[in-house]
Amino acid sequence: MNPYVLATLLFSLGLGTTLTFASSHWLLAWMGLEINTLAIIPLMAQHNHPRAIEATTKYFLTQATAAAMLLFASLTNAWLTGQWDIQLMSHPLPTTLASLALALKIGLAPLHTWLPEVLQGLDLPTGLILSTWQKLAPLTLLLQLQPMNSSLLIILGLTSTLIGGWGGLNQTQLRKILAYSSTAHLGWMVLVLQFAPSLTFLTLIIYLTMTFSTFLTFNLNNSTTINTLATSWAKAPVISSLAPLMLLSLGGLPPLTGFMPKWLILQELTKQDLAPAATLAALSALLSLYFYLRLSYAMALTMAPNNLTGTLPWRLLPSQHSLPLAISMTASLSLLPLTPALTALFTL
Amino acid sequence: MLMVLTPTLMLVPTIWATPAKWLWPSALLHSLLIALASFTWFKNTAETGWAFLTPHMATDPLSSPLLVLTCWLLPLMILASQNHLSSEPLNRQRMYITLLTSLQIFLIMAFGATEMIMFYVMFEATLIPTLFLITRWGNQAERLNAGTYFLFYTLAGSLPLLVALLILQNNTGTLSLLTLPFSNPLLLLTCSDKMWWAGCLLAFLVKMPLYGVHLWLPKAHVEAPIAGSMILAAVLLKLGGYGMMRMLIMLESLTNELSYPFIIFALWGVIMTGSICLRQTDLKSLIAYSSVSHMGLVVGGILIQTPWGFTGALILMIAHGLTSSALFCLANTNYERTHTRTMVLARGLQMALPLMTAWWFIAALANLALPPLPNLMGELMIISSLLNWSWWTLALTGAGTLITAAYSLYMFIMTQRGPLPMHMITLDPSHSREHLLIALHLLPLILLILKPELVWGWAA
Amino acid sequence: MVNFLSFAREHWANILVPMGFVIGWYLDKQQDQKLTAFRNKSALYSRELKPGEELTWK
Amino acid sequence: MMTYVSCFFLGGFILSMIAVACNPSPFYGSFGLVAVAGFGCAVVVGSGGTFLALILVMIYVGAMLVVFVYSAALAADRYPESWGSGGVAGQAVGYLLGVMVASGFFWKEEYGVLWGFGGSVEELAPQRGDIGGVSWMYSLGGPLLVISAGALLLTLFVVFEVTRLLHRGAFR
Repeated sequence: MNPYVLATLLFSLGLGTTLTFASSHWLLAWMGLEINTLAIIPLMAQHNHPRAIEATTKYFLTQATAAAMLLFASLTNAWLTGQWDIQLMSHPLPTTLASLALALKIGLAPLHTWLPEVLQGLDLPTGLILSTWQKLAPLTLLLQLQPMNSSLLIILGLTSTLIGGWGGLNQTQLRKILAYSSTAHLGWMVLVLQFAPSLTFLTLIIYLTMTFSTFLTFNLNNSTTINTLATSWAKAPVISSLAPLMLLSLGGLPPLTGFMPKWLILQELTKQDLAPAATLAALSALLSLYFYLRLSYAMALTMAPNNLTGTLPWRLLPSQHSLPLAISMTASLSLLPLTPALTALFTL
Repeated sequence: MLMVLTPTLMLVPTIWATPAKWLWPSALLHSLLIALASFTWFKNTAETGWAFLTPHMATDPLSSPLLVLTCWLLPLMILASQNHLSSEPLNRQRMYITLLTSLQIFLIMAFGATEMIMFYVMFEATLIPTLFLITRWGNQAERLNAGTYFLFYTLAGSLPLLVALLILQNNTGTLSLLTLPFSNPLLLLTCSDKMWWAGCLLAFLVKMPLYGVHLWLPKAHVEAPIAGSMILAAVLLKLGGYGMMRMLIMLESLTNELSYPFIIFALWGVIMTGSICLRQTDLKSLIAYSSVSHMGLVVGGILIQTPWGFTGALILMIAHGLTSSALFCLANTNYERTHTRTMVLARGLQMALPLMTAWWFIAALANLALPPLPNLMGELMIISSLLNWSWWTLALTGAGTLITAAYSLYMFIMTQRGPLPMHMITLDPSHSREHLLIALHLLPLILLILKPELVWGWAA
Repeated sequence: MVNFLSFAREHWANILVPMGFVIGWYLDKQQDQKLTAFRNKSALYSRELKPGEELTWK
Repeated sequence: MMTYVSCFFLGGFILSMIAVACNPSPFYGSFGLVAVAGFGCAVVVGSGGTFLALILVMIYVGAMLVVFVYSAALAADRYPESWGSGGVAGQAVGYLLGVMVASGFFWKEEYGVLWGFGGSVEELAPQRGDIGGVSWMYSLGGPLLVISAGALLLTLFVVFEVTRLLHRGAFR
């Protein structure tokens, strides 16, 4: 791809999201989302692989549907209440519609089916953008929809955590697993959205950090299936010995960073007298943990019999910069003791 | 508290900075020094029971024996793993000792925590090094299965515990162990309170393990390397008993009725797992099931909530920790020579390793609770307090004791007595390292006869 | 002298654990003092001080 | 009278939408789109937005239809399926049922507001809603206009970039 075009696209990608961040008007927010969607499409299709084209098409269709639904919801809202302001959505019908549209945009559980398919068609860096940066704009809109139907969000959140765990169980493709893990994490975020939006924000940041390091690790090893993970010890021994910890952190095992959002969310839910929902969500984390555990088995805890060529990559220098990975890996392993500082930092 | 914790933390850089030649000796030496330093915890003169206070950690008569046991186990694990790891590359050896050390760090913080959430976090944190020990350094392919069982049994129990703890915090406003006993008693009447009760105890019952949720334990024990088996039997199971004793203070009004099924399960488990031991062919599995059986007794002693029950449970936990760890070490010395865990294949070892037989004999006697040993004291206190609770328990506990004696002797006779089979007459002689290892297990046990109030817990 | 240097280079790591012990002991002691400083103000544990006594612990 | 006319337009709007949605061949689909656009503009006129309707018709006829016809001609089937053929008719019936169920669901008093039209419209008033909106956007929403123009430019880029390597790769 031409670097100028690439720069333009990346710039617009950022511009769309910031436009959505900055707007208080539904039309502008919608426009930001659309710019965002448009800008990533050539990036997704850049390799001209049939799978990538298919993924791009699917992504475009779902995002267009979601955006149209969002526009419809905001129009209905404007008609019913005469308001275009995002934070003044008072009628239940447009609010529900808008939250469902945003759920489709970020891939929450009953509306998540596009996400694994799309992510599977992309290369890992684009997948990283898709599962981190592209979630930001819709989630900020979701955060601003204050007075919402509480049972809708809880149902969305619980189904997301359950299906995110269940769907990943029998996958062998890393990108699909990561897609399901994204659904599960988003479910946790949505579960607590109406009670403590700052916790949603904190969860989002931590999820971004952990996903970032996971994608970078897989990218470093050039692996997209569980099988190829088995030779990662020869490519990057230290990283692959840290990777199980990182995966378990993604699964939310204490004392790693991933436990912090789960802990705080469970605390908030019990404060709201939602102990059954909290227990269900906590137990559904076990489902996710199972496939993370399987990944870490393949990556570091077993040693596949290797021939001589398997150990060759050991002698090659990796082409990727290791500093971002090092920082995000450290953050995704050891932030739990900093919980008070982080909760104070991310109070909205 | 930090007096032991900081040197344990510093042990990690020591392990990585020591020259290869000195790795094992210096790790052993320093961990032994740490264990010696930890003995100061026994001197507890505080009026409230809590001593060695720091903002987040403290010891009391209940936790100090378990803490010292934890510190004592690290040098023993290092001593036991030396031969097993000698064929591994150097970095992996260092990694292995680091894992063991991190386990000790987490365990000290778990037993020392004065806050339930911190206890919970550290309770869970011990899972990760143990999981890596089992699945990375185990020998057979089944170790992955065992690791999965281990992780998921424990987590399925302990995630409800987290929710239950958070509910408790919302009700009382604090989870500090120092103040919880003085908070207002909770009014527990509804059905959801009963669920809460179960949630509070389930994690610990799984960890103990209670009969019925014990299936992870034999798998984990059989597949783990020697250090994993040792720490699992000696300390990790005791996390469950310790947590139960801490939680039961808050559960007062409900425990009286709700604990019946669990006590019955526990005592029934004593008989059942003992009977399983009687027809066991796998040496490590036999020792693992014997752990389940002893822990059943401990669960019974804790759940009836008498001072004698608690004291007996703590004594039995400590004594069983040392005994079963010694038995696993002995089994490992056999395994390293014969490369089999099957008892029929490795029998008659008295002819080949006569001094080892002496150690086997003492360990087996300790396992069946021979009179002066603390094992007996613990069992006796539990059995008599159970008897006081209900006469009928005598049928179960008495039969359990009998079966324990039977399978301990079965294990001893099977492995040691009889003719030496022809396929293993060329065994290595036993090393003085191994003798030291077993002696360091059994000496504390014997010395505890003289001063059992160290492990009496609150009764002291 | 050279002997000593090589000895130090090989075995310097052994100083870490004793150093940790000393640091931990010192921190413990400081913590004790911090905690006992208020002890005589507690309703539960305060008592009459003997003349010349500063802390009511130890 | 006006109510009957606008009801006819609304019904035609929904029916022609179904005609598009039941997935006939592209020829017929684009015909359905034309019908949708026509009926939609008629609805807008009925509710008083003559200027908006005019703009819509111009855009549809002038730009979109050309593209539709062009792409429909590119993707011409050998055996086109009209609304009479099996699968398409089945889908149409399904959508019709869906419409009926949905309208039954919304056929309640409190949604009555949604069905009617917003008040009487003075034909030659100086301050009309749709024209006023346009001028308002030009005067106040200047930045908005710039962003829209930027988004259109971006769309152009994206279309170029996506279709650039048409002759190789996976687009064939």
